Amino acid sequence: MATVVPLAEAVAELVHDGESVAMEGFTHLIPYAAGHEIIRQGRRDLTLIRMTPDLLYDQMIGMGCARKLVFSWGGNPGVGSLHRFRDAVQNRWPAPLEIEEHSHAGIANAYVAGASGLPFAVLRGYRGTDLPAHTATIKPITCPFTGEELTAVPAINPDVAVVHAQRADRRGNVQLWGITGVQKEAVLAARRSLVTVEELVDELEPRPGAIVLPGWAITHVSEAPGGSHPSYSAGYSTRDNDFYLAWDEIGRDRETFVAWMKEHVL
Amino acid sequence: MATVVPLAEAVAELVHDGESVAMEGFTHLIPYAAGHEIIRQGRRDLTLIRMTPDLLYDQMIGMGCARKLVFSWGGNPGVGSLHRFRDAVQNRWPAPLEIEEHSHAGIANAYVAGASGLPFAVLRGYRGTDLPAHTATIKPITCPFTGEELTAVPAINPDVAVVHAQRADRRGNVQLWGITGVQKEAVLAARRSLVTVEELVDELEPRPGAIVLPGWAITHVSEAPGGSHPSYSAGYSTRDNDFYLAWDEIGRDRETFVAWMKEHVL
Amino acid sequence: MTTDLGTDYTSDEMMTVAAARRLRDGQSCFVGIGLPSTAANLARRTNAPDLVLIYESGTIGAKPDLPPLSIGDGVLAETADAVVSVPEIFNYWLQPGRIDVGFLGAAQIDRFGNINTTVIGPYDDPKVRLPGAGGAPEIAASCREVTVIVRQSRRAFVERVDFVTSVGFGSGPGDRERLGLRGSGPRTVITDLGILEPDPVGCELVLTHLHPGVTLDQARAATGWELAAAPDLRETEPPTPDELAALRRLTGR
Amino acid sequence: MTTDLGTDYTSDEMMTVAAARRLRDGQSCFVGIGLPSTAANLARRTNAPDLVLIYESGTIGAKPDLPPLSIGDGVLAETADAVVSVPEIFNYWLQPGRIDVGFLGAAQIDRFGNINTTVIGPYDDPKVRLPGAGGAPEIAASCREVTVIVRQSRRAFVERVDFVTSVGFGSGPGDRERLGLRGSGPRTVITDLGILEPDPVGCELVLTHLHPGVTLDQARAATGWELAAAPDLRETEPPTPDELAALRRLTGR
Repeated sequence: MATVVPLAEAVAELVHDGESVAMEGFTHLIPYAAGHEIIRQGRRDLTLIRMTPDLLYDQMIGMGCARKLVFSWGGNPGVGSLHRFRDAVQNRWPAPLEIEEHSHAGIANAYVAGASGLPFAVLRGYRGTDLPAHTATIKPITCPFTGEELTAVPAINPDVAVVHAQRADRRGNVQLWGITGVQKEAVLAARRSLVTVEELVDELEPRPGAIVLPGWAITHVSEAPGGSHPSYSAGYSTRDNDFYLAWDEIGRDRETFVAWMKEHVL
Repeated sequence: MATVVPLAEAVAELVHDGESVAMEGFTHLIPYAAGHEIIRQGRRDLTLIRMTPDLLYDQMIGMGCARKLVFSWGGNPGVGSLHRFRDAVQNRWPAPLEIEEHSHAGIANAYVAGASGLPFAVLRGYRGTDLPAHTATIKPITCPFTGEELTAVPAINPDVAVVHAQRADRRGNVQLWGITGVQKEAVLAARRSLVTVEELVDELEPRPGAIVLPGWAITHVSEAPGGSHPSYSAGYSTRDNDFYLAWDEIGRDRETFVAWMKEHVL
Repeated sequence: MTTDLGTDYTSDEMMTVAAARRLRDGQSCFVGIGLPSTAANLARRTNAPDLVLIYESGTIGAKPDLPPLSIGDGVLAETADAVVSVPEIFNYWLQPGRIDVGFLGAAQIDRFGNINTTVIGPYDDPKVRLPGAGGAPEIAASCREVTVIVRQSRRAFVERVDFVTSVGFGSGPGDRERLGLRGSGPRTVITDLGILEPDPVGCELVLTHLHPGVTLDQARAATGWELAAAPDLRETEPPTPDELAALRRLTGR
Repeated sequence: MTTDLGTDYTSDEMMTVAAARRLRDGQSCFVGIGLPSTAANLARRTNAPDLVLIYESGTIGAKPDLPPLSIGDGVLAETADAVVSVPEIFNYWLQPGRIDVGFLGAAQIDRFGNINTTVIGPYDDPKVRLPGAGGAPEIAASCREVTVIVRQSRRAFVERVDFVTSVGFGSGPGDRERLGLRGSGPRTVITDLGILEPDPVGCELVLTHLHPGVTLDQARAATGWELAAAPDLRETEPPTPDELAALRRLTGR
C-alpha cells in the first residue's frame, strides 16, 4: 500500500545517486515538482529515462544530475531544440552525457515489457534506420511461426518511476485522466515508484476517461499542487505554452539558465 | 466508417461458411443475438474462436455450425460443464470438432498480436504444462538479450469479429463499459467486424470506465437490444444467473437441447 | 447464535474457513471461481478485510457483497478499484509476479501439486472433457504462492495427473526453477479432510493438518499415492462461530 | 475579404494549403507536430471535414479549434473520439497499417525520401544534435502513405541524409519490401517551392509541381541532388480566398 509522505521525504527515500529514474508524462502531467526536488537534493550520475525529455530533463541535465539519457525525442515540443541537452551532447557541458536513443514505439514497448515482467518486447520498428547501428538495445528477432524478421528491444525496469496525477485517496490509490501516456507502464515496470498529485481526496469519484493505479502497486504518493507546471494537469491547469516558448531563450545560454534555476528552483 | 444495418443483413454479409469467427465478451456483453442469427442462417464449418466458449458456443456447436474451436476455458462459469461441447469432443455429435486449446493468457496475447499487426506474441506461459504437446501454435522463443526461453503464440486474425456493446452513435462509434475483456483486441485483429449494441444514440455521452471504438475501425453496427442475454450489458441488464444454472439441464440432453433451440432460437 | 454452532458445520465449510485463514490482510489474491472465490470473500469478512481480490475478468480490488457466480458478474466491476482489459490483467498484473496468492481449484492434483483441469483419460479420446486451462497455468506459474482448494478423493488425488494443466512442482525439486516459473508454487492444498503442504526437500505434498474428526487413515484412503504425514501433524482449529456466521451470510445457507 | 487575397500569401501558406489539399475526406491521418499539424487542421476546415486526426499522444479523432502547440495539448484529449495510452496508439493503431496518411516534417530529406531528424554531422560528434526519432520511424514505415512537409533548401534536401531516422525508399526500388515495411512510403513531399513525388520506377523524388512564381531553376538551386522535373511539370493552384481565410483563422495571422 502506498504511503502518503511529503515530496522532499519521498525523493530522499526513493531516488539515489547512480540509479535509473523514469519520469513520464506525455506532454501532459509531467512531474516537474518532483524533478525540481531531485535537482535541489543534488542527485548525480542518474540514468534518466523518458520518451520526451522536455524542459524537465533539459533542466536536470543542465544542473548536472545525469550521466546517461535514454530517450526517443529530445525537443521542446512545437518550439525547437532543448539547448541544455544539445550542449551536453555537443560540448559535454556541464558533464558528458551518454545517450541511448530509441523511437517512441521502441521505448513504449520497452516499458510494456518491463510492466509485463518480460525481458523484451517485439515490434515492427527501426528497420532500415540508422538507429540500430548506434543503439545496442535494438536487435532483430525472427517469428517462430512465419520466419519474418522483426525488432526486439529489452525491457525497461527503472529503479524508480516518478509520475504526476490529478488525484489520490489517502490509501494511495491514484486517479489520472486525459492523456495518460505511458505512465501506468512506467510505474508498473519500476522497482519503486512515486506519484505526485494535484490533490489528496477522501474518495476517488469515478470520471470519464480516468484510469486508477491501485495503491498497493505504488511506493509513495506526495501532494504537489501545480506540480506539473509548465506542463498541465487536465481539470486543474492548462499547458503554459508561453513558458515553453520563453524557455527557448532561457535555456539557450548557460549563464541565463543557471541564473533562472537559482532563482526559481534551488 | 461503420455502417448501421439490421442484424440479419450484417450477419449475412459478414459471416460465411468455412471462415474463422471470433465472438468475444468476457462473461459480460456476450453477443448472443448475433450468435443466434448465425445459427438461424445455418452457417457451417466455422472456426469458432473465443476465450470462454460459454453457452453461446455450446449452442452453436450443438447446432452444427462449427468445424473447429479455438478456446481457453470451455465451461459454464460457476456451474460446471458445457455438455454440447463435451458431446462434440467425446462423441463427435453432431459433428467432429477439432480443438485448438490455449490458456487465457495465451489467447489474450494472440489477440493482442493480431490487433498490433505482429505475427506472434511472447509470454511467460504454458511452460511445464502438457498444452504445447497438443497445440501446435505454442512454441518456445529465446530472448535475444538475456537468452531466457519464453513462449510464443501466433497472432489471431479472425475473418470476422463479433462483439456486443452498450451504445453506438449513428456514425458507428461504439461505446462500452464495465468488464471490456478482449473485445477491442478482437475487433482490431479481425478483417471484418460487427458490433451489436443495446442502443443507438445521437451522441455518446462520456462515462466512467468507458472505452470508445471509433466507427472507422468497425465494419457494421447493428441494434440488438437485450442481445447479450443470458449474459448482461452493464447499465442495461444483469446477468441471468438462473438461466446459466438452468442450462446445465437443457444442454445435458441432445433432444432437450434441440427442442429448446427450436423453440427459442430458430 | 447458539453455542453448538462451533461443531455444527459441514466439511466444505471447514475447508472454506481453513482456506480463508491462509490469506493475510493487505495481500493481493488472484481468485479462481467456485470454492476459491467463496474462501477469498470470506477472508475479506474475517481476518483480511483489506484483501485485494483480483479476478481474471480484469477487476482489481473487487468488493462483492456475495460471492459472484461467474468471474465476471457485474458486481465485480461496480465495486472494483480498477477495471482493466483481459490482456492487461494477465500481462501487467499477473505475469510479473506482483500478486501474492493465487487461489485455484482442481479436478485432479498429484503428489507434486500439479493440477489437471483439462481431460480425464487420453487427450485425443478423453473419458471426460473438462473445461480446460483458463487462467490457471499462468496463475500457478506467476503468483508468489498458490493455494489449491479441492475435495479429497482417490479420483482427484492421483499419483500422476492425466494432463498437466498447471504446474506445481513438476516432477520434483528444481523443476520450477528450470522452467523459469517465478512463483514459489502450491504452498498449501486445502481439502475437506485436512491440509497438505509440500515437503521442503522433496516437494511432495504431505499432510500437515487433519480437520476435527477426520483420521489419518481416512485421509490416506482418499489419496491415490502413499500419503505421508508431517511429524508434527496437527488438528485444524474448528471454525469459530464468527467465521461460520460470516460464511453462511455469504453462501446464504 | 478582399479580391487580392488570392495573391497575397506567403510561401509557407502555399505549402500548408498544398499539403491540406492532399488529404481526402474520411481518411485517418497520423499527425506530426508543427507544419503537418497546421496542414491537417486546415484540411479539416476545408476539403476534409471528416478527417480523423491521430496524434501520438494517444488522441484519436481530435477536433482542436486551433492547431495545438504540442502533440499533447489538452484540447486534443477534450475533443477526441477516444484517448488511448501511448503504447496502444503505436501498437494497435499505427503498427498494423490501418492509418491512411502519415504527415511528417524533416530536418534533412534525401533523393529517396529518407528523413533525418537525429543529427547533422557524425552521430558520436554531432555538428547539430536534433530532437531525434519520436514517432517518425514507425509512422514512415506503417501508414498507408506518407506526406512530408519541409521547406526546400540545399541544407535540407541532400543527396544522402547524415542519419536515416525514418526510411523513405532506402537506397531505391525494392528496399521497403525487403525491410518488411508495410506502407507505400513518401508519396508526396510538399515544400515552400513545389511538390515532389517519387518516380514510380526508380523511387527518386522528382518535381511534379512548382508553386506560382517559383522557377525550376530556383527549385534546383534549393536541392542538393540533380533534381529531375516530371515531364508534365505543373503549377500548383494558388490558395483560394477560402483556403487562405481558413488558414489565417487557424494561425491567427
